[in-house]
Amino acid sequence: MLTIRLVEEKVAVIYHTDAVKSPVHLSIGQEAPSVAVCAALEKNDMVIGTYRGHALYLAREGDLDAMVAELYGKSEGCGRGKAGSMHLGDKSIGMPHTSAIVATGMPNAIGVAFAQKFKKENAITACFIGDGAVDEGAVSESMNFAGLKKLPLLIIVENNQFAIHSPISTRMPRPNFVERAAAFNVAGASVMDNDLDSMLSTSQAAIDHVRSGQGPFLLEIATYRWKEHVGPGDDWALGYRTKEDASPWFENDPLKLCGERIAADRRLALESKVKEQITRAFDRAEKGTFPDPAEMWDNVYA
Amino acid sequence: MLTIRLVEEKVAVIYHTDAVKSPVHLSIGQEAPSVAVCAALEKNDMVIGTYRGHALYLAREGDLDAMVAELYGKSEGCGRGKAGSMHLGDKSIGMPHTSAIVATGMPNAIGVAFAQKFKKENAITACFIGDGAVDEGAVSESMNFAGLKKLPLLIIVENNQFAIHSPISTRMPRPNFVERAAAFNVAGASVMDNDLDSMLSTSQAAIDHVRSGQGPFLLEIATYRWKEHVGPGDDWALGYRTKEDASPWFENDPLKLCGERIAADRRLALESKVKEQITRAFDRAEKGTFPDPAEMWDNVYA
Amino acid sequence: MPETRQLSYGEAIYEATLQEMERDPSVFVYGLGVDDPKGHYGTTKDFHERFGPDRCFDTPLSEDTMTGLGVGAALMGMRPIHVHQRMDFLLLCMNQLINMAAKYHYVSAGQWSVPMVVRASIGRSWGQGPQHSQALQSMFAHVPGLKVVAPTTPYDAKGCFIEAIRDNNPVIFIEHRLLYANKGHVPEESYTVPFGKARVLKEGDDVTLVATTHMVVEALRAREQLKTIGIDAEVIDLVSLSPIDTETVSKSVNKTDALVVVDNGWENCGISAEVIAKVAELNPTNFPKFARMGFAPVTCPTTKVLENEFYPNSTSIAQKVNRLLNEDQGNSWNPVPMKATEIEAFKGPF
Amino acid sequence: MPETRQLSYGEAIYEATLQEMERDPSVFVYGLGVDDPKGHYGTTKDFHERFGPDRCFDTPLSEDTMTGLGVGAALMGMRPIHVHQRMDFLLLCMNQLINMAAKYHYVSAGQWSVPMVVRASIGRSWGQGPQHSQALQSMFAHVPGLKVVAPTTPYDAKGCFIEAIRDNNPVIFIEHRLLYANKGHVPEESYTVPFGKARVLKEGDDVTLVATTHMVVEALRAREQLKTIGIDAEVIDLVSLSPIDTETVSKSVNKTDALVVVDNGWENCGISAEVIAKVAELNPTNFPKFARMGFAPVTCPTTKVLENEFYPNSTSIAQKVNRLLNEDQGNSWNPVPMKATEIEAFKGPF
Ligand SMILES: Cc1ncc(C[n+]2csc(CCOP(=O)(O)OP(=O)(O)O)c2C)c(N)n1
Ligand SMILES: Cc1ncc(C[n+]2csc(CCOP(=O)(O)OP(=O)(O)O)c2C)c(N)n1
Ligand SMILES: [Mg+2]
Ligand SMILES: [Mg+2]
Repeated sequence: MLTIRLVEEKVAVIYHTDAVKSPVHLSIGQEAPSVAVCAALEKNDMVIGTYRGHALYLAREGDLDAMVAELYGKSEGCGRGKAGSMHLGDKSIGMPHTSAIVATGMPNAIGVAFAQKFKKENAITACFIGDGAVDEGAVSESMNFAGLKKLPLLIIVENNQFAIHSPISTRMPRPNFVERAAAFNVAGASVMDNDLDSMLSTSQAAIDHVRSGQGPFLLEIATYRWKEHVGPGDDWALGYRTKEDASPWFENDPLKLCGERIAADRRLALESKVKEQITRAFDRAEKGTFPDPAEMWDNVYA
Repeated sequence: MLTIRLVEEKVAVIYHTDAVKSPVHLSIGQEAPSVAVCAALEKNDMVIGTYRGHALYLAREGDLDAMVAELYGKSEGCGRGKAGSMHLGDKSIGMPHTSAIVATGMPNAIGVAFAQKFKKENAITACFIGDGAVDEGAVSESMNFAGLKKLPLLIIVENNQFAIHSPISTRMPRPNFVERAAAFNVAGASVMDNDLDSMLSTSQAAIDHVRSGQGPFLLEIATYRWKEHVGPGDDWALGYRTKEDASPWFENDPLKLCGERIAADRRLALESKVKEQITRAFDRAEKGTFPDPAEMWDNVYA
Repeated sequence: MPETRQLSYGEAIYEATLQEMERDPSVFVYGLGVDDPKGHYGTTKDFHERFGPDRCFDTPLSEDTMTGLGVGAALMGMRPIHVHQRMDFLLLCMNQLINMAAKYHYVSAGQWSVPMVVRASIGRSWGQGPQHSQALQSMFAHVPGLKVVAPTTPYDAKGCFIEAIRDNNPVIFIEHRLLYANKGHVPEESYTVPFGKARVLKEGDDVTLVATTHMVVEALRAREQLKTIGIDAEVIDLVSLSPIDTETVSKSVNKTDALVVVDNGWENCGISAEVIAKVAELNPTNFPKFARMGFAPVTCPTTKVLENEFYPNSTSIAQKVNRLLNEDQGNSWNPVPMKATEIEAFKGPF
Repeated sequence: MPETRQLSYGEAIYEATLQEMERDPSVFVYGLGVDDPKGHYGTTKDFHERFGPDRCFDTPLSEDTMTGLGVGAALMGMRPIHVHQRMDFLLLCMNQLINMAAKYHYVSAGQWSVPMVVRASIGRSWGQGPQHSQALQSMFAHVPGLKVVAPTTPYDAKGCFIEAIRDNNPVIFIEHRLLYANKGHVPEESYTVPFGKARVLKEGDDVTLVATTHMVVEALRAREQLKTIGIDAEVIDLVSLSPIDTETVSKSVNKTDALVVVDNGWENCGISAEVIAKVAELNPTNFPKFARMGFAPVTCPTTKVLENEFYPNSTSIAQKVNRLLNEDQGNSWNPVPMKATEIEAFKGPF
C-alpha cells in the first residue's frame, strides 16, 4: 500500500516533465480496496482491473520496474510500451491487460471465471469496477450470467462516489449496489468505513463464499479519489466536490492509520526501503530503451 | 381480441400458400396483455412493440387492411411492404414500426417517454417486451434511466416463459421481474392468473401510477404462446414443452372465457362481423398492388 | 482423392466442430439456441448430449456479455465458438469484438491471445428485411486484429472452420443461410484450409469475376449465362475477407484484363472497394476495366419485389460483365434467367 | 465577407449549438459530462445553465441505451445531440445507430424519421492507445441511412454542425481532438454548409491530395514541403464522408492526373479505398496514378515512438507523393520536417 502511494506520488511529481506521455488515472487515496482484496486472494486466482490500475497491479505484486517502464513507454514495460498506464497487466500475476472502456473487463471476467470453473481449478476471479461502471448494461448482463451459472466471481465495486465529475445521484435512482446484485442472485456486502481491517475481513469472507462454490459475490468498498479523475493534479477548484467533503477521507486514510500502528523506526526503515525501490524503478525506466519503431508491426496477430 | 385471434388464425391457414413471404411471430394465446393494456391507454399515449406485434397493432386499433396488406408485401401496407410482419407500426396510432432485434425498442421507449415528459404532454409510453428480452443489458440500462428521471414509462413483460425454445430457468438465476425492476426504482406488479379482468384492472392501476408522475412501472403478465416461436404451426413435437403444460392455458383462454360471458346470439353476430372484416382485409390484400421496384430507392433518407 | 463423399455446407460445419471438439477438450460451443431441438440448422445438433452442457450451452439474451465470455475464456486458453443466429446481432457485440478481442494480443505485446470463433449467419431470404439480412463483413475486415472468412463450398466450410478454431486470433466466420443445404465433396478426415487464399472455382479468359459468399453462387450462374454469348468468365471465391488474397485476383486480372467484384454486402467502404483498390495498387500502370456490385445502397426491404431489386443476381451480374466488355451493346442483352434453386427452395417461417 | 472574426473549432461548435438551441426548442444536448465543469472542451460549457437540465444533461454510463434515448426522442420530433468523449465508445452504440436509427425511416416507408446528431471525438494524442484513438468513419459510411461528416476548419465545423442538427437523418459528426484549438474565420450569423461537398482548400496542378479530418492539416503541411521540390499539390478536404463528393475529387484529378488519398483511419475497407474506387468508376478508361494512406494496419500503440509510426504525417505524405510522381528518386528525399504545433502543444493528462 505504501509502495502504491509513493509510486503514484512520484508519478504525480514527475508528470509535468512529460516523461509519461499518456493519461494516468491515479489511485491515491483509494489504494486500500486493491490491497485488501489481493491480500485475501491466492496466487492462482485471476484479477481483472481498469484503466485506474496502478494500485491493483502493485497490490497483486506486479513488477514495479516493469510498471514504471510501461508508463515511460519503454521496452522493459509490462506491455513493451504498447499498453501504457491505462492497460497494465501481466500474465505472471494473473492479470490481463486492463481496458480503458468502462465496464468492459466485466464480461471478460465472466469468461475467465467460466474457464476456472470448467477446468475445476479451485481458483476465483476478482473483477474491479467503479461505481460508474455499474450502470453499463454489460454489468447487469454479467451479474445475471454469473448468478445463473454460479461462477467463482468476486465483483469489487470501488465506490469513490464519482464517475469523472458526476456524483452517483445523477446516475442511479437507487444507489444500492448490493441490492442490485441481489436481483441477479449475486450475494453482496458493503464496507463503508474506509477501514483496512474491515476491508480485509470482508474480502476474506467474500472470497471464501466464492471459492466454496456458493456463487458470485459483489463487494462494495467505499473509498475516495484524492486527485483529479485523470492526471496528477488536485481538482478542488472545479467545484464538483469540496475539500470539506474529502476531509473525513483524508483523516481516515487507511495508509496513514496503518502507518501509525507500526513503530516509528520500523516505519521509517520500511519507507526508506520502498523509496529506494521506487527511485531505482524510475531510474531504470528513465534509462530504459524505447522500442524499435519496427515493433509497431509485432503482435497484431498471434 | 377476437379480431386478433381470427386474423392470426387466418394467417396460419394461408401461410402455406406463400402469400406472406416473411417470418410471422403469432400471438395466438397471448392476445390478452396487449388488449388489456391498450384498453387502459389514451389516444395520445405511445406504444412500442416487438416483432411479435400483430396483437399490439390491432389492440391499438391499427388499420386491419393495412396490416394484412403489409404481411402480403403490398403498397397498401402500413410500411408499403418494406416492413412486413416483424415491423408493424403506424404513426396515426402512436406506434413506431417495431424492431426485430430483441429488446432494442426499449431504449427508444425511454426516448419517447423522455420527449413526452419534456413536452409536458401528460402522455405515457407503453413498451412491450418478452421475458427473454429482460436479460439484455439495454433493459437494465433503460430501467435505471427511467427510474432516475421518473419517466412516464410502462414496461409490459409478456412472460410466455420461453425465448424461442429456452425456458426461463436457463436464462435467469432469479426469475423475478418485479424485483429486478425494484432494484432500479421501477415499481412493479405481476398478473399471473391469465385473467383478462385482472389484467385490465392492474393495467389501469399501473397506468394511473405512471401518468400521475410517480415514475416508471413494470407490469409482468403471464401468458402463453400456443404456436411455434415463428411460423403458423404447432411445435409440441419439438419436445421443449408439452401439450399438458399448455392445457391450463387453453382452458383459461381469456378469449374463450370472455366469449362465454356474452350472450350466444350477440357473440355469433360479433363473430360474423369480425370474420367479414377479416375476409375483406385478406381479399383486399390479395388484390393489392406490389410496390413499384423503383420504390426500393425511396425513404433511405428523410 | 475420390470426390464421392458429399456433405452439405451445414453438415461440413457440424463435422468440423465435432472433430475439433473430440480432438481438443478446450473447444466449446455456445450461443442462443445451440442446444435446442433445431441446433442452428443442425450444425450444433447433438453437442450438448455428446459433450455435456459445459461444452455446448444456450445463453440468456445478452450478446455483449456473451461475447465477452468467449474473450475471457479464450484468455484462459480455451477455444470458444460463439454462434449467432443472425449477423445483425453482432452489432450488439462490436465493443467486445473490436475494443477487446482484437486488442488484447497487441496491447499486451503478445502475452495474451484470444483464440475465439464467432459464427454469424447472414439471414437472407424469406422476407428477412432490414434487421435480419445484413452482411457486415467489411466492418470487421476494417479492424486489425480480427480475421474474417466466408467460405462458400462445403469443402472450404469444413477446412476453414477447423482452421478458425485452431487460429490463435478472433475469427469472424460468416455463413450464408442459403448455403447450408448446398452439397459438395467433403473428405472425412480432418483438414484445414489456410486463410488468406482465394479459390479459383472456374477458369476463364475474358473476365475475372470475384465474389463473396452467396454471390459466388450467383457468379457461377452468371458464368453460364455469359457462356451463351461467348464470354468466358473466371470465377474466384474470395473465401478469406481479411486478409484478402490480392495475388490470386491480380494474377487472374493480368490474364483477363477485366475485373468485376460482386460482394455480398454494401459497396460503400466495402470489400468490393477494397479489392478494387488492392488490385489497382498491384497494377499501378495498367489498370484493367472494372466494375463492382453489391447490395443496393438502401436498407433491405421486406417485400419480395423490392428485395429482388436489392440483391445482385446472376442476370444482373452477367449484364454488368457484358456492358463492361462490350460497351455499346450491353444494355440490351437479356439473358435467359437461371433458376436460383437455393433461393426458391427456402421457405419460411424462419 | 471580411474574414476578421476568428474562432477556434471548438468555439465554432459551441456557437453553432447555441444558435440552434436558441432557434429551436426541440434541440437538446446530452452525454457523459456535457454539463460538467469542462463541458467537453468547452463546446457545451454553459448550456445546462442557459437552457436548464432538460436540454443539457449528463447521463449514466449506458451508451447503448443513451443512444436509443436519442432515437426515441427524435421519433417524437425532437433534435437530440448526443456527445461522446471518444469515438471508440460508439462501438457500444452500434446496434442503436445501425439497426435502429438508420432503419426507422426506411422500414416505415417514411412515416418516422430520426433527426439526431451523434458527436464523436477522435482521441488522438498523448498516448491514447488502442481504445481511445480509433477513427471508425468507414463503418458508418458503409451503412445506408446514416450520414457522416468530419469537418476540419472552424468555418465548416459551424456550418456542418448547424446542417447536421437540421438534417432529418441520423448524422455522425466526427471531431478530431487536435482540431479543437485550431483558429479560423467563422461568421457570427447562422449558416449551413451542405453535406456531400468536398472543399478545395488549396489549388495545385501536380497532384490531388484528398484528406480527412486531422490528416487535412498534415496534407496542408505536406503541400509546403512538396513546394520546396517544385511539386504543386491541390489539397481537398473531403468534409462529407457519406455521401462522398466524387465530382470535386474527380475534377481535380482530371487536372493533376495523380491522386493521393490520406484518410484519418485504417485503409482496409476504408474511406481511402472508397475514394479510389469511386474516382476509378468515374474515370474508367483513364485512371490516374494513385496511392492511399491511412493508419498502419495495426492496433494503435501507446508509446510515442510507436505512435509516431502509426499515423501518416506531413513528411510521410510528401514522400509518398514524391515517390508517386518521380518514381525512381522518391525514396531518398528527406524533406525538412515541419512543426506539428497542434500535436506538440497537446499535453495530458486527458
Ligand atoms: C464506455 C465508456 N464510456 C465512457 C468512458 C469515459 N470515462 C472514463 S472513466 C469514466 C468514469 C468511470 O467512473 P467509475 O466507474 O466510477 O470509475 P472511476 O474512474 O471513478 O474509478 C468515464 C465516464 C469510457 N472510458 N468508457
Ligand atoms: C438481439 C437478438 N438476439 C437474438 C434474437 C433471436 N430471437 C428472436 S426472438 C427471440 C426470443 C425472444 O424471447 P422473448 O423476449 O421472451 O419474446 P417472445 O418471442 O417469447 O415473445 C430470440 C432469441 C434477436 N432477434 N435479437
Ligand atoms: Mg467512481
Ligand atoms: Mg418469451
